[in-house]
Amino acid sequence: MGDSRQLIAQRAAKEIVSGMIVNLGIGIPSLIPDYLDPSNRVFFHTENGLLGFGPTPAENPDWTLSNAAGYPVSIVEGGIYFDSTISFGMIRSGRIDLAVLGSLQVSAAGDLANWIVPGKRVPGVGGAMELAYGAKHLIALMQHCEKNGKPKIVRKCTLPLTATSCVKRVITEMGVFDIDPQHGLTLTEVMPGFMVSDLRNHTEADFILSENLNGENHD
Amino acid sequence: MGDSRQLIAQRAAKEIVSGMIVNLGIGIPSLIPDYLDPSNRVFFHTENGLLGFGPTPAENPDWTLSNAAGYPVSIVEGGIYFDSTISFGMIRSGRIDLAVLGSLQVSAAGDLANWIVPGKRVPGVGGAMELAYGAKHLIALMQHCEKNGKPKIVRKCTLPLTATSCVKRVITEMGVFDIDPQHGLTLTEVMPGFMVSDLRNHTEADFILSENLNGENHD
Amino acid sequence: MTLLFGGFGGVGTPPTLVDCLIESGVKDVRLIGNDAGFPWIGIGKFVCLKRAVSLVASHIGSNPIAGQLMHDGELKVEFSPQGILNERIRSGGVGLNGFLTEIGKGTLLAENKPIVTIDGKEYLYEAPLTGDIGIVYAKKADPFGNLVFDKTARNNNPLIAMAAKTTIAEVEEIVEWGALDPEEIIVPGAYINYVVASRGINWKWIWEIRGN
Amino acid sequence: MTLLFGGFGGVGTPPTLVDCLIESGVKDVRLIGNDAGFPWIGIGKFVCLKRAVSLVASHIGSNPIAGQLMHDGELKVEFSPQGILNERIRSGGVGLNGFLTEIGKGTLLAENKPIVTIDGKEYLYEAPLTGDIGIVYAKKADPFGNLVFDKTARNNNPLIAMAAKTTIAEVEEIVEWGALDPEEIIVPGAYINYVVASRGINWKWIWEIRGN
Repeated sequence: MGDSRQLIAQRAAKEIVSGMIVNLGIGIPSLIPDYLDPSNRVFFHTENGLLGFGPTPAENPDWTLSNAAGYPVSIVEGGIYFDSTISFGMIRSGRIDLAVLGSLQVSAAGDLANWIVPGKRVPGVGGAMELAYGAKHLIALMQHCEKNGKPKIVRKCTLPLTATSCVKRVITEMGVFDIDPQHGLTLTEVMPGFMVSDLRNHTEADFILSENLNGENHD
Repeated sequence: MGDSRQLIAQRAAKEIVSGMIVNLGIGIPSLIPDYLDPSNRVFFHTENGLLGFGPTPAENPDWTLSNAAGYPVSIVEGGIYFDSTISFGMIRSGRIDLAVLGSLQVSAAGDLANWIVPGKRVPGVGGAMELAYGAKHLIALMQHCEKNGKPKIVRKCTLPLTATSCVKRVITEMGVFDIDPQHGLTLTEVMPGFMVSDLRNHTEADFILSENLNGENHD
Repeated sequence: MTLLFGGFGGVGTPPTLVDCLIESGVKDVRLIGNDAGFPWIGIGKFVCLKRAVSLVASHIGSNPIAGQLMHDGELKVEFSPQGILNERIRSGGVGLNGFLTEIGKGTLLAENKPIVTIDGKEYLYEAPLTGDIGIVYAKKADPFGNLVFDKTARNNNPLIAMAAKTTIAEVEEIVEWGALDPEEIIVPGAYINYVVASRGINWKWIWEIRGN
Repeated sequence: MTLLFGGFGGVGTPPTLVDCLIESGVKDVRLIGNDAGFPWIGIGKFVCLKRAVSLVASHIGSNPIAGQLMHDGELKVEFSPQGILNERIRSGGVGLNGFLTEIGKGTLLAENKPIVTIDGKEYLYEAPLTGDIGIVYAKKADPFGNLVFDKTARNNNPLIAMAAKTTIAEVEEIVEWGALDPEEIIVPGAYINYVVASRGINWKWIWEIRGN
């Protein structure tokens, strides 16, 4: 569903404020920039070696100026090129304010699985493990369920892990959850058109309701 | 004896040929450039972060362009600035063709002691351990004996080591020795004014004579 | 032969040197680099000829043929997290003997890796990587081999350049002594053994085929 | 407080920030940097006031007062080989957990260091270094904190900049957004928390006193 992917990206865009250093993963996160106020000064980081990239140029794309997926981008004022060790040094040492990653499964404890489906896709891990380890704040985006309806927010990940206890927030087309060691998984927002009961029915992990949750979504 | 220091430096200068990447330590090695043919293209490396330095400028020295001792230098065509990790990466990974270090003691096995005299000088090790470890070829320069006449080419170093089995050649005002694992310490040259017997009398370690040793210096 | 290649998804992989590699007939090559390129881009062209026996990389997602070769047992692939892979290459290049990290602990990639305990805490040991030959791509080189790069085509090339016994740089332009600003040189010529002029990119990028 | 300071024999140590440090009255500082400067140059000015309790450095040869304080037990000095020290700072700065090396094996500096055996071979473990505050000196900064350096005044400043929780850059010139060439920036602004304008060098260099 292309539409739910856009909804997730649109909601995730609200997490980004001016001044932030942000890394967006492939998949749904890459849709986020379309929903940002261009007047915000956000520094987007890409693993291949650029902090401060902007939109794909309308004309004359340059293959030597690209993002981690190999697609042409531009550079903003104050942007910098560097080699890949500096790029990941920045990630591991906590200079990325926010990483937004696509996900296959997230557990109630914040474990992330997003790099391999054994026997099917073995693309390799790329930079996901380091973003999960080092980003100050990590948000996972995913459609709430698999195509066959199986929940992706789970008690314990069944897919091989990317990293443990790293996800702080999960955004799906049905709702937004926070994860912290004290309270575990907490539903903080219900997306338009859904009720808390929908989330209960389609989420494997147990969760509590945030005090700030809008009452109208309760059943 | 200033004079013997100059003699050692003059002899050591013959070890340097065009195209080499060379690191000269403090003390006697720093006198070497005066004896080099300026038409040679030698790249001098300094630990603080410059490959390709030239003489102290005659006018307007610049404090931001200095050698590891903090004295102003110049930069040659093709010279490069870099940070200290690249500087030592270059050393450890074998990109320095020749390091010439001042020394306090050298053993017959090529062990080097040149950084500390316990209870007296504790300046710290600087970059000596890494040059000893990583340079492709290491030459130690020193006056043959201490002021009290005690030999400095010894069976086993009594001073704390900089590194083991690293010195390939020793140059003093009395002679030149090669050190290799197969033959041990070998006298290859006798400096003008000395005889082999002088070297026997002032060298603690046993040594053999090179086949190429000039016969006239034999007793 | 172990060959280190620069580039990230083919960007910064030297096209002319990859062709030389193919033309040379060399086989049974152990490859180390960020990824497997695309089947028609970068090192991917060589990988698809089945002349590599192994690959250390962070992913092979953009080259399905590499995935198939891995699946069929014709290409042994070792995955390393991307930044860890870069640091392993750097560790070899700067003459260190590997490092400790928490990245990857508790994951599949920790299997078979030595665990080192320091002050009661467990870390994974990551071994340095080096190679016989390194091939890199740069914008300009001077006669000493000093290199400057072009935007994101820099990526892992500076690390690759340091980690090989013999490094060959393919460059867009070879300039005179003194033509490069000593402040902007990224790789000192001390690391570069040979410089060759590039014949240019001879593949279509994915965005030229699919559109942006 | 652990303070990391940039500079090599005072070259590249931020003069204005050292004066701020002195004026601040801070004491019991744990220092990490290449050396102890000279008694009247760089960090040496602060060291001589006996307000540092410890120093991790590669040498203190240019500051005899630091040597005396060490001898008297007033300053605890840990010597690290120069390049190893730089790598320890870098290791902290890039979020790794230390590394293995053969440098220093069989010497005094190996004492008290953990030995790690990999494939039957013994290495020294070198721990990462980080600090609360880092002070560095650069030529120019833009409003993001991107830094460019001046010749050999770069030295260890890029590493120090990465390794502190809070890094303050003293610069000769603060320039506008977009005024720096993105290719020549050495330290990305992501590592810099504050930028201050330098009041300039306020000491005589050793070669100004002694002659060349």
